Amino acid sequence: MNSGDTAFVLACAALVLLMTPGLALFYGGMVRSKNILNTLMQTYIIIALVGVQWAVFGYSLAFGPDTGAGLIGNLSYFGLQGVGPEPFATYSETIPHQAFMVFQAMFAIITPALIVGAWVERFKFSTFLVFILLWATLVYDPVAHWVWGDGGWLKDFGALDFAGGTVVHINAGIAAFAAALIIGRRQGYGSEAMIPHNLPMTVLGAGILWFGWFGFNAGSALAADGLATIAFVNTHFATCGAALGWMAVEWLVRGKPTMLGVASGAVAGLVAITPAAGFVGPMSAIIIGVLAGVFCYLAVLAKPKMGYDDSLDVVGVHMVGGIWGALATGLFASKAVNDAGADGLFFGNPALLGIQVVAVLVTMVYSFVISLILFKVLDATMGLRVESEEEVAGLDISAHQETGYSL
Amino acid sequence: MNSGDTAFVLACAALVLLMTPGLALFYGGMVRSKNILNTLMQTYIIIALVGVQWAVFGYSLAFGPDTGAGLIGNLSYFGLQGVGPEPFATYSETIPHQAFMVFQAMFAIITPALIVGAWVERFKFSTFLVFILLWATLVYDPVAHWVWGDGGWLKDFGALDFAGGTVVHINAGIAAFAAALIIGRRQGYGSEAMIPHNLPMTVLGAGILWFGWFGFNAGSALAADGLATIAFVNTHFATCGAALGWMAVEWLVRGKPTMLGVASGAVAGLVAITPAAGFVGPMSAIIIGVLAGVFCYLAVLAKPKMGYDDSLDVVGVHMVGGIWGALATGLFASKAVNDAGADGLFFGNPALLGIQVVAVLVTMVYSFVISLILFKVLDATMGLRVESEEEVAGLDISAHQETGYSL
Amino acid sequence: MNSGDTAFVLACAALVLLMTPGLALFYGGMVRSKNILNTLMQTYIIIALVGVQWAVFGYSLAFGPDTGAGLIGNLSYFGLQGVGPEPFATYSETIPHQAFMVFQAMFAIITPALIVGAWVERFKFSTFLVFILLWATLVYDPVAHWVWGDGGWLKDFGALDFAGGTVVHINAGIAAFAAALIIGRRQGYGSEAMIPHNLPMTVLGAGILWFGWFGFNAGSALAADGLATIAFVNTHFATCGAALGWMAVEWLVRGKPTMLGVASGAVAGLVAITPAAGFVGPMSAIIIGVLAGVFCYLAVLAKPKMGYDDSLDVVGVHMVGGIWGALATGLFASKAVNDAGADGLFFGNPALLGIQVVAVLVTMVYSFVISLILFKVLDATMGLRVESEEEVAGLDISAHQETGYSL
Amino acid sequence: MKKIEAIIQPFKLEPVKEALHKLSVQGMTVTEVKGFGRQKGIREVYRGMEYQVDFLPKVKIEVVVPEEKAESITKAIIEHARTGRIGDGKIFVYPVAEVIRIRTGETGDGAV
Amino acid sequence: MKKIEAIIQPFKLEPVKEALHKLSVQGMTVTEVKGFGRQKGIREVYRGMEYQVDFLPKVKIEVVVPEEKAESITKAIIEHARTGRIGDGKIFVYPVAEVIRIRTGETGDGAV
Amino acid sequence: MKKIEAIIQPFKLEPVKEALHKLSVQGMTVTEVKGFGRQKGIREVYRGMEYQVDFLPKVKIEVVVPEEKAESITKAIIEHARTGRIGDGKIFVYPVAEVIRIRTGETGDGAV
Ligand SMILES: Nc1ncnc2c1ncn2[C@@H]1O[C@H](COP(=O)(O)OP(=O)(O)O)[C@@H](O)[C@H]1O
Ligand SMILES: Nc1ncnc2c1ncn2[C@@H]1O[C@H](COP(=O)(O)OP(=O)(O)O)[C@@H](O)[C@H]1O
Ligand SMILES: Nc1ncnc2c1ncn2[C@@H]1O[C@H](COP(=O)(O)OP(=O)(O)O)[C@@H](O)[C@H]1O
Repeated sequence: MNSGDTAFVLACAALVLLMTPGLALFYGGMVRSKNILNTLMQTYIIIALVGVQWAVFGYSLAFGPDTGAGLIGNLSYFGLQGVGPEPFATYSETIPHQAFMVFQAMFAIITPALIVGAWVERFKFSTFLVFILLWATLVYDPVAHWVWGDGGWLKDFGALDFAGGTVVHINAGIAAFAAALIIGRRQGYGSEAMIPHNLPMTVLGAGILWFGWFGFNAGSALAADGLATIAFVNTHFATCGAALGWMAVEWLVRGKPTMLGVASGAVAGLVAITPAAGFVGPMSAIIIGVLAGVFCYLAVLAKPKMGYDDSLDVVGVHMVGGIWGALATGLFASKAVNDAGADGLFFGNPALLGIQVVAVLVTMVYSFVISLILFKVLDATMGLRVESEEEVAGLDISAHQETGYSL
Repeated sequence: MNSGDTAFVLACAALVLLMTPGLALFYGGMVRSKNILNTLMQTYIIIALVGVQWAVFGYSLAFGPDTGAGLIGNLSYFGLQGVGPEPFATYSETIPHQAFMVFQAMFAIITPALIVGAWVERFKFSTFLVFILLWATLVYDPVAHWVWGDGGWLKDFGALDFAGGTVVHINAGIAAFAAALIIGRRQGYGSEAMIPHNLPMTVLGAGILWFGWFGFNAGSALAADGLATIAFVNTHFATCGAALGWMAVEWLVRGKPTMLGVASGAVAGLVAITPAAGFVGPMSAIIIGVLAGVFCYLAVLAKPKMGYDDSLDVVGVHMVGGIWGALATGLFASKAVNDAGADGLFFGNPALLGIQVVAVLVTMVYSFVISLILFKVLDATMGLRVESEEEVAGLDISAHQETGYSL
Repeated sequence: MNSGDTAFVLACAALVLLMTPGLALFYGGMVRSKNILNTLMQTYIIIALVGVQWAVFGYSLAFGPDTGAGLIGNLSYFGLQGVGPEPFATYSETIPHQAFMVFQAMFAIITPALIVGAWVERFKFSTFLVFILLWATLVYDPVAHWVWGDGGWLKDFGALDFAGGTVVHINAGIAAFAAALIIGRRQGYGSEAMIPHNLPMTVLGAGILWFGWFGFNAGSALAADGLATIAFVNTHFATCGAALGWMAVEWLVRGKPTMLGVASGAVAGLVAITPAAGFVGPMSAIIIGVLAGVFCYLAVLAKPKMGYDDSLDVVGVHMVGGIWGALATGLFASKAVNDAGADGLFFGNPALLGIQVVAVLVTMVYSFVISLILFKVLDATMGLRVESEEEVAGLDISAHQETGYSL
Repeated sequence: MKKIEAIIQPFKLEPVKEALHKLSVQGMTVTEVKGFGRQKGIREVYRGMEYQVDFLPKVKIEVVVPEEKAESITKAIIEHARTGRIGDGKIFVYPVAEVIRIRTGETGDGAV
Repeated sequence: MKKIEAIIQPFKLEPVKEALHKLSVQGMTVTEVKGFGRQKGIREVYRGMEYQVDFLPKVKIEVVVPEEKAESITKAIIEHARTGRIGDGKIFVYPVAEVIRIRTGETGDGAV
Repeated sequence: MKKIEAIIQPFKLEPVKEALHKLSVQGMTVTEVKGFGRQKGIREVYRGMEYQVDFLPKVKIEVVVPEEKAESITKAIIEHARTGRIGDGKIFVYPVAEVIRIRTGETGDGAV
């Protein structure tokens, strides 16, 4: 056991936890003020709900001993039995097994929280709780097992995903797409102005996400070493690049740079560098970032034309950014940076790109299909949307009998 | 000296410092907008005031060499003389003595800041300053010495308090009770609506508290090791449980889950797990958390019937949560988790529960009596409350000539 | 390489990154609501812009091998070539070279961001971008090289600047002075009330700055050791002292203590202790802090009489606080605290004070002259100010087509 | 000239504005107000304390129009602001003594 | 019909509302306004810069009532809004030409 | 008595207030309103979605004055609120039936 590594991973776990309250602000600022508390509430209660799920059985499904086919872990860690303060060499020799487990808990929490942005301002709270519990169990846990779990089939297949581009962002992004399709548009979408009620809140959220993401990406090295440093550095510079990229393309297309654009661009960059963070050099990171800003902006521009109402652009930012990041890993990865990784297309190895494409497609199909089924079943049983008047009055009052502000 | 441990404790000290600004937001969001700055001001100035007090003589009283009876430290560390960058083995062999001292400074700061919630919207600022200085010196420093100081009598007595359930939460909670009794209710309490002016601010505060509390509890291990990890893990899962517990019982009792409830539940869970964090297993932590949510919600429900105006429920959350946590430590503690601890009732040792009860009662009686005396003396000399018109106009204008918002 | 040191420096880098979003809030709360997004935008885009500049050539100019005269680094680290995950002993033997580089990146970012406070509410966004890029390159990078770079002439000269009092605060403060002189006053300055639109935002910003500054100062030790602890402790107590100092003198002069005063005082204390953090004892730190609060308050009081409109008092807080801190280092530094430092006047060595004065003056003259030239050139070419109507309408709408709040 | 003042549900502002615009009303002034009336208030709960909020958010539209247009405008407002549920609001009509356009100094019908 | 408009201290809203409710006033509309008057303003200080804020927060209550009720209502407002200190505010009474309830189309006394 | 109601640009509030003060107007009431008129609205863009905001921030000043002062006050408002650009706003004058000072019960000219 190494105290430096342990200190680092615990600090990173705290940083990743903070990302979810940061995300709550990022999302919360973009909704109308009548729905601010419901938006925050969904994000916060996911911490609690998925937190307990993880301790009871989620960790075991994702990181427990493989059941055989590389698809899921077994229940031998049920209730965290056997997950103690000693290191578990399979995942890391230098930190307590519990430290690894709780670091991963934060990932399991933020992933479903990302989806929230697609359905805010209309999703029924009780149904939401059931959906999250099922999705965490049936989608997140298996996919995490495939990519990161001991014996997971995608890991063995050679896909590179340093800190969760596939498991976290593509996974959540495509579920958000399913959500937007099935739950439908907000009343007045397209005709009424749906203006962010508090952009400084969104901007603060983006700042906290940036800060916390260092824990997400660098912490994924599971040690305070050169690799963690590489991931940290790439995270920073890709994000810088993406904020500039989004700003530049928006300036060109619309004539003005916007604060929401810069904040969104930063998040797009954080998303895109996630899978690549430990495999690429810093100049590659900047390029990945700049292009993430450009691609995600264009995706967001395209949304209104497509007709679905993904309220806060989870698809445009997390799915598109995540896909770009996974592919970019296949392009820019270099063994000169990390010899535990692989070379990408630009370093002479086209095979990696193919592997990345497969990993992306498999995750997208799996997550989309299961999400769709869950939504359909819940629609038929509990109902997905609040009543029309409740939506008009706002979910803060109708679902929680509270109001956000009384200034 | 160990760099990993030092890195960890310094990072944790920074996290605990951040809790006080987090608390300021948590409290600030719940007051009316005319008192927001005064609420923030009280919290922030405590950092400064108790900070200086700690450096000059507070640390010496709490952690200086015992004067003999286990009641208080002597003044040999006056002005931090002899508290240097080398480790002081009595408290930790692996981190600088100053690191221990500054980590403890953050505890000394947040404890009186917790009391603020009881008297906001009416307490006279100059009297407040004097009260805080006296309370920190006459209540916090001795009680910290009893429980954590070398030679402190409660430490030797065998009471378990991992990170400050007794010293911090019960201590502050009962002082808040004294404050509410003596200072009296806000004008219009019970008749006027006193609605939180900015719940998103409160929610952000809760998020920051959660984040910072990892430093509070895990840092109390004073090393980046298995024990710190255990404390970190328990902190997280207890808090998750408590948010769910409060939400569930509120949903049952009132028909709707609320965001303020979830935020309050999370804080209740953080409070309750504090004394137990390094002594119990993760499933016990979840149970402790869920029940903390339930008990604190019921305590908060009972307040209006009791007739005192503890404005922001310091009693209901910190005192009740703290007592539950101290007793729960007596129930759920297990040597299998931490053999430097003890077994609790559920692990075959009823004696511990008795010890915990004594520790709780002693702290409550001492803190209550001294607080009461302080309030009475200050009432007779400086006056406790602002003038009636000042209260109506709001303390931001009347005490500070500022207004919080000009949107 | 040491994992504890690496963990520490990476965590500190994240903390220093967070300071810039904290600064955005600190500044943002003080402007009028029509300019909130533009203020945040300027701060955030600096992270991105200077971040990329640093990776491409800024780091090389500041910390690359000296070109010979101690004035600037050469371009051998262009594109971060040769800056890898192994330690580079010249700067630190125990952490990756990239960790040092990215920690320094955060300093390069926040320094120009500090200047923003001088010109908010009227500076043209496109000109602003160009100015920042030029200033970072022509002012920050050289000055950082002089003081911290290997072979930098001020370093060899014996000036003490632990964490950047000269490089960061005086440097930015005097540039802010140039800005205020050339850009001119806001319309209505002196006649209209220009009241902070959201002081709780400013207060939160101050809290985040306090938190992040632990990374700034303690991280400058580049190791998790006794020296880092000393810097951490001094940072905390000086800030406590400064908040009290500002409050006390404001109470005396104006009759009421204010929240904005306490927040400003805290920042003044953080600024003043920055150069001294690793060289003085904790009681000296308190004195430095208290006097920083007093001096900066008086400087801020004097501004209206001087007639220039440094909107958010960058001069009064950062320049004055920075100068005081640099001189205070010459007074209070002690080899008993850090034998790699020097003794100050109060410890029998008047020479140090002279050296500090020279370092301050050189920085001020250089930064002022270059800033002035840049402003003059940009004024003649791109124009410095927005149109009068744009200023009246607010820069959020006129420069970004967004509004901050829609509550 | 008459001033027509309508207190309506906030979400009816857009349709009413559109309707008036179609009647070539060139200007109007809108204020956020709180209304107390037959419509029952909202129950809010904070930490178990229940508050009855009697004042509900409404929007007040003020439009000054030539006498002869008053009726058609009133009708249009009724039509577009009505939901049929309690709380739809009221229209009040007041006499106006004089109207001036600040920019030009025009008065009377030409000023609105 | 008359419109009674009262500019009062914000903390007097509750008691005035209660009083009117007892007089069986069924509806009223409230606006947050800022008042300038004899009452002296507030001095605010930000980083040593002093600003005199002349406009103080007030609340405007508007209630449209049948002619015959106007006096008793005016009296009730005076009684419940008065503190006796400068800044208590004013009551203005205006003629009303017409009243319509949007929901039902009722007009006149029945509409309020 | 007359009520003069002026809808003006927000940044003209200070000069208008000063002007009225010089005419020894002792009190006025100000409301933040949103105006729709000939002045074209603002285009806002959020993540590529464009919204046309038609309602622009305006300030409404209400001042109740003795008949004989109405004209000079109206003139003063026009003079100090005018920029000459579209959107300068309007002045409406209404009859007032009664005026009461709450603090003293004074009525008529003495009450304002
Ligand atoms: N007498 C009145 N004077 C002024 N405003 C009134 C009056 N009566 C009702 N209002 C306004 O009209 C709104 C709607 O009235 P309410 O009685 O709730 O429903 P309805 O208009 O359907 O009868 C109220 O919220 C209030 O703003
Ligand atoms: N002539 C007026 N026209 C409109 N509103 C007025 C007028 N005079 C006073 N007010 C309003 O009444 C409020 C109270 O007036 P003020 O002169 O301060 O005290 P008092 O009502 O006790 O004489 C003011 O803040 C303003 O809102
Ligand atoms: N008929 C009207 N009734 C009420 N308010 C009006 C009317 N016409 C204009 N206004 C108000 O006056 C403001 C300015 O009007 P606008 O047509 O934009 O410019 P101008 O006053 O220069 O003609 C509007 O924003 C609106 O608040």
